[in-house]
Amino acid sequence: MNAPDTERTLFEAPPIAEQERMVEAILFAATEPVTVADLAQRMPHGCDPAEALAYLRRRYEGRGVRLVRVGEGWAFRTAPDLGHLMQREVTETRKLSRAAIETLAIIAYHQPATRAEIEEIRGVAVSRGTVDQLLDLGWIRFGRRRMTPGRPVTFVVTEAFLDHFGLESARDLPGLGELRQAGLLDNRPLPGSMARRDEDEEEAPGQTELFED
Amino acid sequence: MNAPDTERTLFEAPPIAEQERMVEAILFAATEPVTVADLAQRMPHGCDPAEALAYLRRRYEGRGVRLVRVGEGWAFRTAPDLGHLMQREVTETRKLSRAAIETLAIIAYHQPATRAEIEEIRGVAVSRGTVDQLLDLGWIRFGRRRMTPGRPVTFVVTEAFLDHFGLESARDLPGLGELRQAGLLDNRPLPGSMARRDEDEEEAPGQTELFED
Amino acid sequence: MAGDEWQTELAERRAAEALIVDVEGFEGPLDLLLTLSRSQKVDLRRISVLQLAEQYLRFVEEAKALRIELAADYLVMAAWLAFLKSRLLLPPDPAEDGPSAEDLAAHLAFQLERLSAMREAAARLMARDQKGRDFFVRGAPDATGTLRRVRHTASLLDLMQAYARIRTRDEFRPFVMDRHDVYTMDTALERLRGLIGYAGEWTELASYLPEGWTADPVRRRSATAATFAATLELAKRGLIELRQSGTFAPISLRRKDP
Repeated sequence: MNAPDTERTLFEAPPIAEQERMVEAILFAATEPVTVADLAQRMPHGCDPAEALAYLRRRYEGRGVRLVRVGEGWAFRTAPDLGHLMQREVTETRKLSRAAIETLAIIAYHQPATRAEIEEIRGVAVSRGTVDQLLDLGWIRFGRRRMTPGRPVTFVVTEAFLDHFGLESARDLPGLGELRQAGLLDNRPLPGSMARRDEDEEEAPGQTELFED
Repeated sequence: MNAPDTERTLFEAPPIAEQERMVEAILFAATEPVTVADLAQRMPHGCDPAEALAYLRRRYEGRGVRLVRVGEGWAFRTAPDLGHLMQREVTETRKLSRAAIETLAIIAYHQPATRAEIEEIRGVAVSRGTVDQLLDLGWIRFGRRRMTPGRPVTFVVTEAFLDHFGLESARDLPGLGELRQAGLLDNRPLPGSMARRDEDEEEAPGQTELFED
Repeated sequence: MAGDEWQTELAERRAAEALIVDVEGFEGPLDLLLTLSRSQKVDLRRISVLQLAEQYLRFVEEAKALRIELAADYLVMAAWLAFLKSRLLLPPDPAEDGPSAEDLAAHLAFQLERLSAMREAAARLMARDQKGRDFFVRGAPDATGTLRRVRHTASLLDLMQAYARIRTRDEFRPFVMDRHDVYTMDTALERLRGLIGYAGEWTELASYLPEGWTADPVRRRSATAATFAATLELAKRGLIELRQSGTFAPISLRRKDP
């Protein structure tokens, strides 16, 4: 109940080993990822949570639990290769429809993505329940509106999505680089006049005039 | 996903370091303390959980979390000297009442909105408690007075509101068409005109009587 | 040779029939095209769009022969592919502007490749280690020494659903009806201002309710709320005084002499 090193040092930060222990305790106790800013707020003045995190991460390399980065936050998670031991803890998740999985992937890889873009890629209308289900899971949220005619809303993936799929950031999506390089993440309109007015991209400001009256 | 060491060894137990990892992961993910017998059952044949536990316990000595015995079982616990870091304000989040969320939605979509306008749209009187709560939360604030008879005050949403709901501006709120597309519109027509007696402001139970016949 | 061709065609027809039986399983014409394109057994980048268009049109013909009704978007795609096919077969007309048949074909190939790529990406995503299935969070987070504080919250979804609920209601109800049964505070204020001049004695709030607003409980409630709010406003301005002898007791008011 006494905190010899931490309470005494009003002007001096505790040694880094002690800071590491603190970060360890805080992250162990939390189920949700904790940001560096959050850690700093909870630790004594003058601490350097980022450095402590780096030490801690190294310490847990190869262990049964790992320190992982989730978006802006950090969290302990069990090592995936030991998942088979955890049958008892498995939470049954609602099975996603094929449409929902594809819609999720399109949003993740193309984000921010408008509904029209999702439909363009899949070649079918996005059903009412699909987006609802993904919003409900907390895996997608509304992003900024497109600054194009009609100002359509966009969808982006959330930190909960990253956490669920063990991704540090959306940049770490599998195969993202290859897809981008192959031009498969481009929003190429159908040649000719079929391009929809609400769909020009900000990245192609030249195009906009083309569709203006 | 694959467990090279554990699956291969049908007759030979995995090395003790591997067993230690397993115990670590199981104890981390468990909701209750786990007994040695329980561990043995969950680990591959031939494992020695008691020995693995002993190693693990030593490993966590002096760390931010410790491996402790709880009754018959074992569990991770925060090191007692770091308990002060756990003095965390756990904010219990409660959903806003239906009256409050509807009032907030109307202000967000129609701002600046007067109380009379909110009542007109909701079809029921807005209790003082509801507005106070929203003001308290810092999600709405007083806007300019209307230049109409009575000079009624108006309400607008705040920066904190935008922050909480992850919006750049109130203009980013999805429109009615988009809500419908996303499947968020409950298209059930309401039978009768004002059959909404179930909807008075729950927050002000005292008031209800006043308006009851 | 002719026999071979016939054999191939027969096989294709059989395949097409199998597809038709399964037409419910396709998520739109692009999905069907992607499936058809697999029969060409080439990289999607080297796909023959002409051949694919023919395969698709044959599929639609088969469906017609079998009297299977195809959704409109399948027919729209068929019309477009028929147009594309004719453009691909005819020599380009120099007088015609707009995109060339090759551009259109290339775009279709791009769409198929992109769809296929997103399918694979989706499969890779779902094959990742997932929380709650392959890796786990701390099962028993420490709750020692926590200060509980209640915070009210709502998600954007709640907000939008609430708004959607209100707005949908309006769609099914004439808007004037609302006005009819809602007594606004502004109206109450106007009315009270005219009346308080006479209120030298303590008078019950209920007696200030306007005519025609006391019988119907809904209207009565609205009028009471508005009138009450208006009295608060007037009290704040120092024009009247309010009195209530106890919780839930009737509220009385009188003019406050300056």
